[in-house]
Amino acid sequence: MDGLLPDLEVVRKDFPILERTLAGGMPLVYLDSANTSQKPQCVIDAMVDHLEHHNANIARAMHQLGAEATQAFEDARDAVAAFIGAPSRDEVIFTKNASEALNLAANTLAWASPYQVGPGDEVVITEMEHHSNIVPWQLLTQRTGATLRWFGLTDEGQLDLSGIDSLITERTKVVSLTWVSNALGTINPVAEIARRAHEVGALVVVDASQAAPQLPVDVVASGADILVFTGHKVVGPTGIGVLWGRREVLEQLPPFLGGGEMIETVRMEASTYAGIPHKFEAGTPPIAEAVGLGAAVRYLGDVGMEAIQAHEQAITAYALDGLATVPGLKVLGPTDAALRGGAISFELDGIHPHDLQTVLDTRGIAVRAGHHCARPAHERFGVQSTTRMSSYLYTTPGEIDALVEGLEYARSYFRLD
Amino acid sequence: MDGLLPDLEVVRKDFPILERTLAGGMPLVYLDSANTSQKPQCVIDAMVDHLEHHNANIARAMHQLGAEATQAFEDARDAVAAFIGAPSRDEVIFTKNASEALNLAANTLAWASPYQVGPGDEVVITEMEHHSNIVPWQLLTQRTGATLRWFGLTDEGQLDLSGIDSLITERTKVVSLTWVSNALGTINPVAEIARRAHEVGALVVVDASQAAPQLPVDVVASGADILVFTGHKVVGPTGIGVLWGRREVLEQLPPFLGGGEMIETVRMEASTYAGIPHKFEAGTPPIAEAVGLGAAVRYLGDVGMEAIQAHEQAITAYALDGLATVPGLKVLGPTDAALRGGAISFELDGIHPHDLQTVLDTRGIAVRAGHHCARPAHERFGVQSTTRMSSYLYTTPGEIDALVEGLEYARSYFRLD
Amino acid sequence: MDLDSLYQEIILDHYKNPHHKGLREPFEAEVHHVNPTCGDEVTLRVHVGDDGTVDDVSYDAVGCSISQASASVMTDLVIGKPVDEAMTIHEEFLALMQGKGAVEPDEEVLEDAVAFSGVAKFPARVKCALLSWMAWKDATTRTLEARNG
Amino acid sequence: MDLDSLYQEIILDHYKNPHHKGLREPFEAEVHHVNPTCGDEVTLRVHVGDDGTVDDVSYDAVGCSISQASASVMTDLVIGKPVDEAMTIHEEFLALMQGKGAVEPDEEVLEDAVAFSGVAKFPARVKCALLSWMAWKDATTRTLEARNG
Ligand SMILES: Cc1ncc(COP(=O)(O)O)c(C=O)c1O
Ligand SMILES: Cc1ncc(COP(=O)(O)O)c(C=O)c1O
Repeated sequence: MDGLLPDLEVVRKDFPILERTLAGGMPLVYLDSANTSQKPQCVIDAMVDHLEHHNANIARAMHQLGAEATQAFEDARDAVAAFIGAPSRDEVIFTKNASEALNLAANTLAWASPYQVGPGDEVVITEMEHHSNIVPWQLLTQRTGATLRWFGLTDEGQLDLSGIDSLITERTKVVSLTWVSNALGTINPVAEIARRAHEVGALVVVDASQAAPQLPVDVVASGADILVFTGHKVVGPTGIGVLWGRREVLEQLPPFLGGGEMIETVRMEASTYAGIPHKFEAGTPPIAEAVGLGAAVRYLGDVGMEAIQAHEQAITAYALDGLATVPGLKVLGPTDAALRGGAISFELDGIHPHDLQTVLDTRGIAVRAGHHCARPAHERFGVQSTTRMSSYLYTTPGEIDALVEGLEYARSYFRLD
Repeated sequence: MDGLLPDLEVVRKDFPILERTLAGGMPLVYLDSANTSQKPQCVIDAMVDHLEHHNANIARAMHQLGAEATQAFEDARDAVAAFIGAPSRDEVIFTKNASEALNLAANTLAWASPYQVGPGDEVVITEMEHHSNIVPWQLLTQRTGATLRWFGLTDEGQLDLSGIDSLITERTKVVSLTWVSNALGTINPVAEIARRAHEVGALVVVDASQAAPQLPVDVVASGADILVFTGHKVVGPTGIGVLWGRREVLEQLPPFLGGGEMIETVRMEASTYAGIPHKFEAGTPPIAEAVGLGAAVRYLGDVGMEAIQAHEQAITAYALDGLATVPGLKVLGPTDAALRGGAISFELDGIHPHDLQTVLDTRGIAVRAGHHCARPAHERFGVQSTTRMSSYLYTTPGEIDALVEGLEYARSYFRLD
Repeated sequence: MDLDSLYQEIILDHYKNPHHKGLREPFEAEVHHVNPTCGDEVTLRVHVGDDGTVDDVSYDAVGCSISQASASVMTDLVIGKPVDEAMTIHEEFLALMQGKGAVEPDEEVLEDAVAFSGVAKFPARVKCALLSWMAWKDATTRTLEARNG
Repeated sequence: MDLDSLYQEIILDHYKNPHHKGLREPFEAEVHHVNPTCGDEVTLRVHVGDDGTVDDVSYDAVGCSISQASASVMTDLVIGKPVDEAMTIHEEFLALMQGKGAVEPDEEVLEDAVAFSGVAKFPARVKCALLSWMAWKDATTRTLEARNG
């Protein structure tokens, strides 16, 4: 099969969990990577080495362990900056996950700055956003008296751009959208939308939570002013996410959380704040997690993001073909693998996703059932929930075969033949 | 020496980093535990086991790995609830650190709820707070038009409670204070102050970042409405902190960050939110970190918090005695070990703390130099920075001896004799 | 992980032919419960007679076989019973579901609901089984509170 | 980690007897820089002549021996030099400090400042050595910007 990672078996060996067997001795078939990815040994080892040999607080601790920990933490910032093509390492802010990063953006936009959102202003999102890119903007617009608007979707699961000129207007202060949909798989034309948004002077926030694991990300080419992703989906640990922002924007936004590390001078009466990135990193940061994330993006870089993208596309195409053979199965979103990411949500006539998920689970196949934190996208297509398979760089065609067989088995178990 | 942990050598074996040698083959003498604590093997192993065998997203993932991860995460919540005597596990919220927890409190108090802080209201803190318990309240009062007031300090480094009745008044909406000072060591009478605050209907926030590692914490007895601490100081990992709140308070406060996991139903027009604790846990939480924190508080519980407190007091008393023998050395804060925690900040005539810290560092002794994120407390005593030694359950009297010798050496190196 | 222990005939029967489904009048309280992680929903009404009998429980629900069948079985069990007794059944069912497969169900009390024993071994599905039971308890509590206070 | 390589006699001399200390008039720009992690502070003024010469650099500082001595050495080096040349010295010193001990200092350019070579091997102290240099660059840049724009 064309496009697969040439060293797929070697890559799989890097991920210890893939050797696991589940109840009944079933080998694990992990098809839930859009939910969270598995971790290669090098990421786990980097964290263990840090905790066993270099653990200290950073910046403020000036002893040898402190210097080692600080170096390791800041090296991770360099690795992330390189991974996303950030013009400056100072533009890379560590958060706790993508959700916090999006809330950081939405919250700081509520407060005084050249970008402040106020009554009468509009924020534009899309109907295919993850809840984490919906609720923060609902809260922002509710709290500031601004209005939330959104792009609808076509029947094919694309953004409906036909009304773009009436949606993105002089009133638009922020356009926030996902690069790759976690529910529909759709890859959005972020650069094109960013161009339109910039014409009216709006700020562009890109949720790259599903893009960063799957595509080469170049923050400058993306057109984003702010771009976020989450560590645990790029083979990194939980507890860490990334917000990248253009220097001019980050420098002008007010601080988000207050506390240690984000200050310059604290007096009881008032305080001054550090420059970026520290201004946005209050408190002890996720240090061991940054070390793990640094190892993770270096690992992905070594495998090669182009190669990973090609692998994902090959697996996705193979999966779409396989799923098409299952009677009564309907895929949400684009059915052309070249137009989409590797998360495929589908319905299967006569079996509720929970039940399907359970049947697959008894065969060792891990998929997700529900609305995948994208309830509005499901509502748009009149479905309450779907089953979602999502692949990653360690996914084999054989695992897709196992899924398709599992679906056939579920149909026969529930007597649908 | 009375009060030391009977199994001190066994305890030390649990912490792999304590075997490390530093430049010049010097063994590590880690006296910076108030900054961050070292991690026992069981905490590291719990995280590794999770990442290698049970890693999955939680709640939303319903397959076997998801169920295991969810169980592990929620078990950690139970462990933390038990550790602090929380009446209900639902009152335990995982944050990214203590700073985020304090910001969660300060931010949600700015928005509509029975506890909302507005113009004319007052928030009371103290002059010995860590920056993370100052800046969030500065931001809150600046943004809402409320007034920030604070308890001053006595020359002995105690809270000056003489003016309590003019400080805590009908206008007071929030009293936020540290239980144990990270700079002065002072243990504050939180329950007494909470009683006074409750008389005027104020909400009490307790920063237990330094208390939780050192004392048995009973949230109910503390009198707190909200109490926070941070994972990395209780032998747990970075990337996780805890906010405990009384159910009634948490239920009435609005959500903080918006996104996945904290919702009930999301529609584009508006959303409804989950109950506690999930309402305050937006996005993928620090899962592996919770597993580590669970193992950490179980470890502390097994050693016994009373025993740890006794150990800390014995070491602190021994250290105070040793430091008193060094000419020109002046300790900030209480000089009676029974009245204080294990962080001891001091000045040494003729040597700047940075220089002292470097000399000690070349001998393998890790202490902290600076204002320890408590600049106002330093300013109160007319010092710009101090050197701080801080012990923990693995600290030996021999390490204190090494510190005292190191101080003597520094004095001779800088020709102060 | 034995599928047949989860999908017992009784459950599948209730799933295909749910009892007491549809929203009816009269009712004292209506509640809407959601399983936020998957989106399963139930709207449920209770009608409690002046004598303290559960006179009716009606509902509308979207969800999987387990959640649908559980609603159906629940209504069979509580309708016509005194509220106190119905609450006891609720407790019993809750204990069974949260027992991780270690609790022996009392068939006298739980009748068809014993078929859900297998669910307790599928931790991710326990919430599905409990959704309508929790909604019923909530609605009933509200009814009684409104009546007594 | 050789203490003597850090605390060279020259550094301790400058620490004990800092040159050009105290705030003086005239000046075009005054800046206040802080090392947020430890609280070391410097207030620094620059006076640049119309011919582009660094006519004076005056300062007030609290901090450790390294930061104090560094301020003293810096003023010795830049006062009286054309701004361009002073900026080159600044670059050279920065490169030395960030070189992790691998950069060979040019004694012609750096004079007494070569004594800070040892600091580069103490990563936590590099910020101390750079505090006043950064403040000087900031103040000078402001002065030139105000003059030219
Ligand atoms: C008293 C006190 N409060 C708050 C904090 C902040 O904790 P963190 O940096 O983990 O948010 C610390 C430690 O840095 C502390 O000592
Ligand atoms: C598109 C998208 N945005 C945001 C998120 C939120 O990421 P996290 O839960 O790590 O904050 C996710 C994943 O859950 C996602 O798929």
